[in-house]
Amino acid sequence: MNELKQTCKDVLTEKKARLIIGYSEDKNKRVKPFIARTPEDAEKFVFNHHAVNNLAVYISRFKNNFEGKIGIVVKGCDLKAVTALIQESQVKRDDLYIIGVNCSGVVREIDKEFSKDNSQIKCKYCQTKTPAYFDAIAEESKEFELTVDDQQELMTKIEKMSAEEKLDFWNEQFEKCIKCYACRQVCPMCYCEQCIAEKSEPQWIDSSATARGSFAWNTIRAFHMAGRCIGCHECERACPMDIPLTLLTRKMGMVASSEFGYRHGMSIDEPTLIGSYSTSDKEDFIK
Amino acid sequence: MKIGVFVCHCGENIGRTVDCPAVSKACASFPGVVYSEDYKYMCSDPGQNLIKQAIREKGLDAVVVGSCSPHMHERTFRKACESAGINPYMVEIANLREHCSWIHNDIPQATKKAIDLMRFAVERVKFNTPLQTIKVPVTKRTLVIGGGISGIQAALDVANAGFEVVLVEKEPSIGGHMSQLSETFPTLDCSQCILTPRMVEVYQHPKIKLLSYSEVENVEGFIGNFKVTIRRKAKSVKEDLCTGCGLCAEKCPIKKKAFSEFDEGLSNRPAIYVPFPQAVPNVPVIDRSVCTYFKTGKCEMCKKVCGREAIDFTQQDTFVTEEIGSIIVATGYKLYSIDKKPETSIYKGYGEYGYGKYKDVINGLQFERIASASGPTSGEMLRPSDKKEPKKIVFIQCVGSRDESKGISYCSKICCMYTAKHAMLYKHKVHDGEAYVFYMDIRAGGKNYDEFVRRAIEEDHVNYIRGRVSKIIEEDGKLIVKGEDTIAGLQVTIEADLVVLATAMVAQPEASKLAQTLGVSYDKYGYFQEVHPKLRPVETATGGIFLAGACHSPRDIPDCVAMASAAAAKSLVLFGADMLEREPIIAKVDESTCNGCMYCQKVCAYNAIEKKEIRDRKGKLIKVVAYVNTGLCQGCGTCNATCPSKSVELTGFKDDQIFAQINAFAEV
Amino acid sequence: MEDKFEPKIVAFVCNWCTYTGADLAGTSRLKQEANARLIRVPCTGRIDPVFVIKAFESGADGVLISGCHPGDCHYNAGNFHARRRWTMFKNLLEFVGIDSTRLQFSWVSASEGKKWVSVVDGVIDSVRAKGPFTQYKKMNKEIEIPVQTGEGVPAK
Amino acid sequence: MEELIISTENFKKIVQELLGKEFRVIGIPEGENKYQEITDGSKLSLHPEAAPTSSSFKEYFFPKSEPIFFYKQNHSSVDLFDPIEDKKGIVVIGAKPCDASALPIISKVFNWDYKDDLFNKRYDSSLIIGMSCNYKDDYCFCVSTHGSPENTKGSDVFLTSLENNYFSAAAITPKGESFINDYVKYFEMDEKKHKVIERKEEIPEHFNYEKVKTWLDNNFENKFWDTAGEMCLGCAQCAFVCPTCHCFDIVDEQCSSCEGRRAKNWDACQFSLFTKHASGHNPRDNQEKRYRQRISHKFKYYNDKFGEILCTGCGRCARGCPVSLDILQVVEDINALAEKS
Repeated sequence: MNELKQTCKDVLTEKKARLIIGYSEDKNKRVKPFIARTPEDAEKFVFNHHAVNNLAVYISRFKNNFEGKIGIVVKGCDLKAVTALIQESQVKRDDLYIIGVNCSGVVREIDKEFSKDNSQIKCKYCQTKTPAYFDAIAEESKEFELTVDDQQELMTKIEKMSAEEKLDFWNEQFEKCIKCYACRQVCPMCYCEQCIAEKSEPQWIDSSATARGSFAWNTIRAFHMAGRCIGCHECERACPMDIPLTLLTRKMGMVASSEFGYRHGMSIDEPTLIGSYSTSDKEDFIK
Repeated sequence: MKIGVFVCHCGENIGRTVDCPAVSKACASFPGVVYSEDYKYMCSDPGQNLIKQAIREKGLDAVVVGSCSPHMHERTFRKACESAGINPYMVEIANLREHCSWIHNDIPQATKKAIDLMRFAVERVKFNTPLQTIKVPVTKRTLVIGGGISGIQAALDVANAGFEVVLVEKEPSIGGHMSQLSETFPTLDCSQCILTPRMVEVYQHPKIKLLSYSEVENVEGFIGNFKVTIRRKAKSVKEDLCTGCGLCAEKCPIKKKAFSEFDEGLSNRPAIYVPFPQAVPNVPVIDRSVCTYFKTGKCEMCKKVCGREAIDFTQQDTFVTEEIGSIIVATGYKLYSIDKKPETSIYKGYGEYGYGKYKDVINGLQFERIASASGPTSGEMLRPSDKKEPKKIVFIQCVGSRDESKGISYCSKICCMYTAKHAMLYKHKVHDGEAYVFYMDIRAGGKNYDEFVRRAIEEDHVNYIRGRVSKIIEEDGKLIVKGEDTIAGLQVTIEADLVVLATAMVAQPEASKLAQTLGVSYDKYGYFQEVHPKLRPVETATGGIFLAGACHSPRDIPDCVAMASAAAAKSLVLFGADMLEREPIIAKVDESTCNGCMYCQKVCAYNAIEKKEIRDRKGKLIKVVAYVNTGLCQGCGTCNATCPSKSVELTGFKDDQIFAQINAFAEV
Repeated sequence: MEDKFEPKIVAFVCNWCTYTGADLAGTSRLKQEANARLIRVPCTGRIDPVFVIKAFESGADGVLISGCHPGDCHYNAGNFHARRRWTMFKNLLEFVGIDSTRLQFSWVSASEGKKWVSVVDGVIDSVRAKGPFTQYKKMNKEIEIPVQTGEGVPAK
Repeated sequence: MEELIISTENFKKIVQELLGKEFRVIGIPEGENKYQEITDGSKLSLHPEAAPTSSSFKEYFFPKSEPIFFYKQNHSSVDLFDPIEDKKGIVVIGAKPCDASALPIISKVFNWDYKDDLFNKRYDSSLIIGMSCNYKDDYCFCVSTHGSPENTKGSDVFLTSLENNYFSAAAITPKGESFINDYVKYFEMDEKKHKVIERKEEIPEHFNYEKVKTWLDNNFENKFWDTAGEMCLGCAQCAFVCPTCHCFDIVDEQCSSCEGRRAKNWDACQFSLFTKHASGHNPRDNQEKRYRQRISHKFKYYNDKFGEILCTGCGRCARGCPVSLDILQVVEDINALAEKS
């Protein structure tokens, strides 16, 4: 813990970054995002099982405004978002000072203690406990065992359904949607100044939270994540209506890797899935 | 908006299955339609006048015509409307013929569909916007890359039309492979004799700037407005001072070190050399890889003997940039060399024919040099190993070509002809000699081509054997050629003195690199890719870049010359006007909402999209956005569909236009 | 005719290959069913997946997307990019319950008038067999004028 | 009138009758944590100690999306059609004080210069049965916003939980009185004198509203705002689960080229689009300003205009916030600042 505080302190004292996005604890011991601008602020930094947020979402706040580097505390999984943002030219690697933390899993329900069962789905099949690259690393790794990936069951259950059953299932889910756009706002990859959902003249997606409006929004959002979602599961965590959004994004991810062997956010110079092609891409579905 | 609707009967063609008056009546009730009319032939003069009149009298802002396919008469109706004072892009065509009346029998059904199609067009036109054709200025200069016969022809054609040409050749002299040839089929006239005058003409032409021993380094810009950087390799000789007396070459101490590229390695040349006597320009270059001075720092013989003090060992590569309007690529070909290849190469080689191992197994170009009066044997038919006259000679066709297993599936096209020519030349010089040709098929399509081959067989008694050669082994000065005669069904063994391999034509090894510099596509062999195999065979997908000669595919001299002239013509078409006019169907970026994710750039096949920095007065960066180069954009709209924030739109096919059609579908 | 279900099909076709192929089918007087309505775009690369959603919102029972064969794209690579996009989108739609009969794809070149006919008729038949897309039509209900007041009293 | 009590069992019977009489009954079914339409009286649950639902029941009075009218465009005219109105009256059962008290608060904005029939029709024909609350967590602060776990504001009938599944029922409004009379057969006198279930912990007053208000009055420009909402991501989770947030957007939606509807949809001040002008100019051009607006509207502007605090202290916005931005702590900080000055 001190290690993180110390690292961040140094970074700010030595002006390696003009500010650092990290986690702090409020008086109810709730871990939340926090920006440190002075070495004193850095004292407030914490990292533990409750540091769920993917802080990469804040990077686009500083887009085109990098007088001095932006420091950011990232877990291994969050780093994929940073990489992806670089791939999609939203930020330059040089404009960031990346403080990696070894993560040993984060909670699902923030007001409960971390445990096998109270851990984010992504942690259950986590491959990136340690960030792939960083400018500084804090927190020595604590081991934690991967538990069963219970989302898979639901995934396969849905895949087995008939088309009609699937559509009914999803309509039931989407009808809960209140178009609060929490899924979009927490998503580090949703950096558009104007979301397609806000594009009027012409109206691309009904802004009403009607059956058709919600269906359109949620499917198109998932499609915009195709080959771009880095699987931080923030959307589902943020959804106040408990819509299992990551089923969609994860499905997209599965297709991307099965059809094109592609995973987003793995390498800065890798061409993106959408935006590149191979003449030998599969096309068995085309007559 | 006031919309006028015009339904064409196309005589009986639409009228037979579509109730046109009913369609016109239905359209009259669409919101926005103020005038609706049907007529027998809308494309006829009276028909067009009907439209013009309605535009004037009813003050229409937009017109929808229900007629044949837009591919037929869209232009006609646009022109008509323009002449009546409304923007041509405020006209929409509903395809009532090809897509309706001609493909359906049931009149009520067809009529309903026709009404739907009209509604689509009416709803769409409500969102059309007046567009102006785009005008781009044109720099009327052509860059020709490659100084072979194709490059020469293209350069001369453009220059003779009165436009400046920059001709870039990577070798010390222009002339290319043609200058190496002895005679040419099917007329057997001397290659040098017909080529040299052209080379000189190029050199002396006031409109042609010849940059020999140079290579294209970088290309920026777009059709009509390229900026090309050219590397001028150091010749170590001051061109302006050199008179081409040739004394330096004469006195150069190293005679035996370097193989002559021009003689395909059958002779040697000094370190300072001109490739061949008729070289243009007739200025020597120093091959620094062999020159004693550059190796040891001593010698300087050439410098000493040169009266004009033209030798300059300190010379460095220099760079020149040229403003160019069009580019003609004529980089030509190389011969497939058959010796063993590295695993990585797509070409597998022909170890079994012993090329490079047996001195008397040579390729077509080497034979040309032997047969050539200016060649190492001064035209005498002598074989490389012992300079004896070969009494038995074997020609093997399709070495490399048409052989997937050796990496090439295509036919090199010229080998049948030049082998026949070789055999003839041999027989004309060695009257008592025997010539054998192993072939797969004889492909002698072309004017007087088959006659030529017949002549070789019937008059010059060349023995044609249909079949492949499996192996060649050397035994006391003889080459034992083992093959089969598939017609007689026999194994044949010929004790030959000389074997000539008609090896495949392949693209220049650096071709793909150049293609990338130019931003044009190329196939897996490295041949440049035309934009359309039939209708646009000399154009590349990149506007203003054209192809000439064997850099596109194997072809003989007349084909190369024809293609070169075609490419020249394409350049001249471009130069026909001061301004380049283009359909205004291009992408536009909404900078206020663009995030600069540059997905549009990733999917653009024309490099038409660049990053653009937006800064405030003080120069502080506000944001980075995508920027569409109207000169390069071809209007496919892939960027539009890819843009996540919908900040790129394709004019003419805007999202609202398409949505309007989809919304209209709800009324179907 | 009235009582029999007739599917409504939207076809998004590229201008250079499929639209021209359909023209050829017309010029060759190849008869086909009248259920499909073509929307012409310059290139399959221009087709945004939202078009498909919109088509279903407009009451389509099936959507057909057709363009140039790979390698023949008038714009070099439009259809290659499109193909990737479709692989992703089609899988997504199947996952949320819009199966492959309702959204079909084909490559039809300018010379394949016959193929175009068989493709269109094929799509129409398979969608007809599948029946109307009632589930999606239900989703649209909220937007449509309520039937009860259909002809009813104009408001204030 | 003598105080009556009623058992949970009997209450379920009442629900059954209401359903028979074509009422929409809104409550929290057993085992659920969401207000929803009850279709079977026996499923009804009444748990004062239950945690607040993730969202309030405002959607039954002010739906997330509702049609204002439908239109049909003809060649040269437009026909308008009224939406079908739901004739059923709404009965909410077991509303927490922090939810019930929100209705009279937002009713004021819906009846200010323009009377919103869509809202009023539902509100007027409704009956709210509130229930005292025995829940407390870090997020609760009803007391600080002039409310309390026993606050009867907004309820027509108010239930206080007694031992062995009994509730004492008090009529707060005439409406409530007639309701009790209609179903009096299910109520009984409290002979046994059931004891009221005392709450384990009192909810403290976290801040002094008046102080906070005065500070807000004078500190529109204050560096406090630069960091207060800094981490807010600008989603509308807080607004949409809030019982008092009432902003809406009006949109036209096409279902075909000449048919469609005009609809009224939830909107929220945390969206960047909320104040974006057609010109592209946005007076609240960053999240900090938008967050100031949210706080100020709740604790100052609304009070200035309607004499009400636009917050009942339910704490939902904080419980659900993806970045754990806690309105209570923000207002506490303001309170601290206020005390300093």
